[in-house]
Amino acid sequence: MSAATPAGGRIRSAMGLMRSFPAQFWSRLSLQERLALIFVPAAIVAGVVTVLAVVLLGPPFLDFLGANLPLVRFAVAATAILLLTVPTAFVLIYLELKVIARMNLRIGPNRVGPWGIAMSVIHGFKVLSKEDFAPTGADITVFTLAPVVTYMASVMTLLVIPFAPGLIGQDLNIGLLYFFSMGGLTVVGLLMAGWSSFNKYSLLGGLRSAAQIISYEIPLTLSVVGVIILAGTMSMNRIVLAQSGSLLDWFVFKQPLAALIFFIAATAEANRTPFDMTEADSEIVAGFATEYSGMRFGFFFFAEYVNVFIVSALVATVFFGGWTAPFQWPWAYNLNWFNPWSFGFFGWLAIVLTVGYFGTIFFAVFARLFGGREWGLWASMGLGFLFLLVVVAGLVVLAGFIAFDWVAGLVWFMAKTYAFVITFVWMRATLPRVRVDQLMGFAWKWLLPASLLNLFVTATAVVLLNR
Amino acid sequence: MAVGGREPRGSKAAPSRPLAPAPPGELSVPIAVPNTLWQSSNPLAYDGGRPAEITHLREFGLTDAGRNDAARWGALQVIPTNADYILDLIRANSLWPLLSGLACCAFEMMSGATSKNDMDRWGMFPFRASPRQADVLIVAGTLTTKMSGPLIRLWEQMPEPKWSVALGDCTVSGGRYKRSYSVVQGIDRVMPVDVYVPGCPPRPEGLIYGMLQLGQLVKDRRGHWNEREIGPTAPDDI
Amino acid sequence: MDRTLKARLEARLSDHLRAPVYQRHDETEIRIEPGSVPEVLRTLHDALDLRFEILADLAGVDTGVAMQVVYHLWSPMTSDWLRVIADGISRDDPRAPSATFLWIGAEWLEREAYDMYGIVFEGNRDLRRIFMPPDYTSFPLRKDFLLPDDAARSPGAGVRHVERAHVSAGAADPAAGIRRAPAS
Amino acid sequence: MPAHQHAPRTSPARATTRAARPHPQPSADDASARQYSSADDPRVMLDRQVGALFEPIPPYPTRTEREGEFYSLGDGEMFLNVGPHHPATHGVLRLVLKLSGEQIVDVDPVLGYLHRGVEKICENSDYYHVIDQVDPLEYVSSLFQEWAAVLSFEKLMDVQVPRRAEYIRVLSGELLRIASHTLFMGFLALDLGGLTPILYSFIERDEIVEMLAALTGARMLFNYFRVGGVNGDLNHEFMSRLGDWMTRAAKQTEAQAGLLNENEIFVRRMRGVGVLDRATALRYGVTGGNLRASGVPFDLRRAHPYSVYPELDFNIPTRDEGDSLARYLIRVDEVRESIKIVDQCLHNMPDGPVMARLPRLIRPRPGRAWGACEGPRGMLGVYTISDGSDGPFRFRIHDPSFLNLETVPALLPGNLLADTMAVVSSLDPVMGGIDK
Repeated sequence: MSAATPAGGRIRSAMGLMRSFPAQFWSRLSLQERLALIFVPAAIVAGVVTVLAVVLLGPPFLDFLGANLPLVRFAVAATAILLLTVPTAFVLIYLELKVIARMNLRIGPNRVGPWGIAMSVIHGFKVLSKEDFAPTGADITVFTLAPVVTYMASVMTLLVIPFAPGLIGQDLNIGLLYFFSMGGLTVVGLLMAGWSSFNKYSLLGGLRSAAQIISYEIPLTLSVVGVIILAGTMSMNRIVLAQSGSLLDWFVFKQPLAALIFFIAATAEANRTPFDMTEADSEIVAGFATEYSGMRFGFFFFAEYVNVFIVSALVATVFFGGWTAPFQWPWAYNLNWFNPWSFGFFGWLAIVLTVGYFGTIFFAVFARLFGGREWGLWASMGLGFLFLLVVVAGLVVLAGFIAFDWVAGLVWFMAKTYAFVITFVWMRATLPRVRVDQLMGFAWKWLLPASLLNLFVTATAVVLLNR
Repeated sequence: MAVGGREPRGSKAAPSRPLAPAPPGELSVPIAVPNTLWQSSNPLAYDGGRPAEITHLREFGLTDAGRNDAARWGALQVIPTNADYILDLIRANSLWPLLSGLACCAFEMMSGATSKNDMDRWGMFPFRASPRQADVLIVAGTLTTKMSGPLIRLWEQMPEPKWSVALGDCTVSGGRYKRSYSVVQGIDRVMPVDVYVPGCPPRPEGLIYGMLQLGQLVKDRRGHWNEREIGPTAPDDI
Repeated sequence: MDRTLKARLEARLSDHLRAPVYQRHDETEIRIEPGSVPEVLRTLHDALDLRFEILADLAGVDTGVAMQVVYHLWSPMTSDWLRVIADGISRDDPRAPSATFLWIGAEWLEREAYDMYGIVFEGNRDLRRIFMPPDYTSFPLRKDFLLPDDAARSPGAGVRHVERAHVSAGAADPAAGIRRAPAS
Repeated sequence: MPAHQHAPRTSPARATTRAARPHPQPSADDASARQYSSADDPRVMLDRQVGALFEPIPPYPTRTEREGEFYSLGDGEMFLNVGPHHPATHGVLRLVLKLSGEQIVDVDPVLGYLHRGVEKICENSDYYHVIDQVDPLEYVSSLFQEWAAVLSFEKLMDVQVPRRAEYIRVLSGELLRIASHTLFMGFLALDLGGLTPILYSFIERDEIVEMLAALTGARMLFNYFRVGGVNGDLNHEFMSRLGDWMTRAAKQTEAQAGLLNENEIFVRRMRGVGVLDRATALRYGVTGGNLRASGVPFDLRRAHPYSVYPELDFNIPTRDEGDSLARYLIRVDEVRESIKIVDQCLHNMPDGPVMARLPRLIRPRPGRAWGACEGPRGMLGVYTISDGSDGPFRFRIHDPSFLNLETVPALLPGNLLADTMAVVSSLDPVMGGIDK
């Protein structure tokens, strides 16, 4: 490329710009020396600080934790949910890539991992490793905080969602209220992003999201008031319990209008097609995220998919029975005759090795025979091992499903939630986008009266029937 | 109607010249159209015919700073060079193009992304509308002098690491418009190019092959982060 | 070839015609002075036996001797295209009346003719360059504007202004990289 | 890191040249309205420079009345620069919008980002090269641009084209019209936010383009028509592909149109948006489907017949609404008509030569000729002046999209930002033809 240019001279003159002592010293070091110079002092300092902190602050800190168990529980739940969001977002992104591709008569990603299952992870890491800068003229503090606010608002919302009996971050008695207030916080992040980007497209996107979410919060909240009346509580857990029994106890059959309103308003709340005004590709380039790159964009990207998951989970929880099974299922068999400790360590080792070895070979034969292309020996062995893991994991889940009601609840919950996730993806592949005035008009002229009507009818019915 | 409101100067004196090919070697007299709309000698109007400032690479190119990234990263160059041994493997599989088409080739580019030739199979599908989130600038179509300024700004708005693919003859060299008065004779005169895909226009398979070559290039260049050039890649004496 | 059209045109526009009406294939052609363009176009558009209500094209032409503005019109009353040539516009100070009073769409066509030939259309309220950048100073479709094949003889010396921005890296003066025309 | 990295771009020399220019219009530079203590504060300079970079206000005095009117902001208005790179402007169109909130007050389209100087190049080429050079103008449907050119040249040369060649021209042209309209439907949906229709469009378009590639040898820029005929006769691969496609073409088209026609969101976004009434359309010189959607049955295939269209049986669909939805539905109807024409061409195709007997070197007598044909977007015209040499003396290209696009400043004001895409997309501009 630079055939005609004296490259060496260029480099020297460029280095001459910073011919100060530290830079000169640094440039003479080899790679290993540089690494050592960075990491060894850092490791020493970190070790000393850790030891000091443990020795000095450890006992009082443990005492403090012991005295505040709810706080500990909250912190653990928040951390667990924060960690949960990342794989959730990856799964959803892959799902969206693949499902939309199928609806477009395409194949979709199929190169990284079998059927491209690692593609969303690759995309995620790539986005995280991009250059991350704030544009000239941006308000850098707000610009940096905006994705954090959006992401944290999404994550905090997950705290009150009951995944399974007993598997809930915090069973607040005002769970739904908490959910709506936290969901409303998302818009603050989007507005911050739109305002601080120094870009008119971003500004329009931010303002659109503000207007949209404010409008749709009202029918969204009003539509669940009927459910609250019926269940007599705002705790998510107890709303689920109020629907336990059979399919007919689900609130979707008692409140069909509310369920419809809730679903539509929740689509707008999650900024999904056909209400994705805030990042309308063909109008305002990427909306509030126009100026975002790298990790900050990644946060927005993740938050969007976490939001989709949350909204689906909420629809499933409030109207479709949450983790309860649609029909009476005689689970919770007593598996006490099975005592895993009786095998001993070597017994387990033998079982694992035998099952692993023969299972891998068994599935590798299938991979070799039925693989779509010429698999090599090691490739088919690896694929066989993967198959084995999948089968074993499936068996373990099945055992858990039979033995523990929280596993069964989790399975039912996830099945319902992902059904709605796929509905959202389907809508995205199918529908065009509405215009911003149609969006607002729909919220105020149709959804709001309908939700009020629903509320009125529900309240009247409850009063009349209880009397 | 006229905003300048100035009298035409010396217009009647110039005789109209009949059409005849000028003898070889003779210097034609430049045309001066005396009208009141604008005066080319007026320095306030239209820069007085000076070169446009739409390419703000000029000062940058004169400073020599863009030729090497060492000045940018300074003491921290350890991190990009070595992290890239791993990250480039990831990047090679996730090349998001910028949704930007200039002319005819844009249709073949889109065709490459659609059902029949599905670029998404290699993770190249999410055409980003904003340059901030794109990895690859596929310059699809004729680049005119008027468009080169916006194109360079797009290129500069893309965050590192970024690559560019020149799609089509016009983009690679000017192609069938090489003689034209308003076409840049190859985009490597104004910005760097990683992969050239010739053809007028190339088939979508050509673009996909070029993108796969780009992925290979990304892997091949691992660890050579600071040797990249970020300015034009054409030799100076073209 | 519509013979009756010729008669109708001669009847209506006899004072404006610079040359006899010329007909070939499915085209009828009249030549007028640039000064009478508004009146002729108005007549052609409004007269009930002409009704040329679609402006098919407006083009500038540089014959090397003079400039022309050529209008192509279509009418439901005839099977011919009508070509109106406003002939004899000075090359040094080209001016012609605008047709935007009849067809708003002529505005951009006139801007294009201005951009390519420098013809100033009087009455067009938005006469700017439309294709070339606003700081461009030549008129590329004129016959004395030569393509870079004949770079040395063209007014821009064959150098396009984008390329001037990228001078050879060794030169401190940006202007040093520009190739000049030989001074023979 | 960011500041460090951007350092070379914010050189003080640039800032001063920007600031030294007279800025006659009140700018929408709200960044510079921030209060800083000193005028020498670098942040002030930065703001000024950034404002100058991102505001679309031209850095020179306004040249015309209209420009001065447009580039002065009223109360609460702002400029929004859409393009030349924007996902929904079909290439490199740039629209400077003057907005009040999201409502459009005024539009100033800026063209020329794809001006390639084709007319000048054609005047320096011979007649064979011209046909090749005009291909990339209407790059979605390049055969029609060739058609207009060869019509004009044939008038100059007094050539009689063989009937089989005419039928082949009509056949390939109508196929390409279907491809173009199909793409139009997809892009319209894409601009309204629907992801899938464009992919279905491209399936059809790819199939048609591949069969034309079998006929002509190229996928997009065909270079197939010749003065006095076409470059080659129908071949087996083309006919077999075409036969396959014809068995399902009508059904496929209906299915694809059904994706959008019955979509409530789509219809509501298109109906009543960007209404172009009959008189305005004529005053703007709009042609093609856009004019027929306004109620004027002007189609050169019937209005000024050329080729073998008088022998073929088809309708000219018109609609009276003149809004974006009508412009869309007209295209759907035209696809149906085109399928009929293709069917008739296949049945009526005569035998015979596909080229007239012509000298190897084309050198028409001095004269002028205007050839026009009906492309998918309207009337494509070519005005050729011959001076007796082997290349045109003046080669004028008239593109319909140019005048169709000119209506945008009349259609948009009063609508919302989102309607920009609906309206511009429904006019179906192709920037290659507009910018030449």
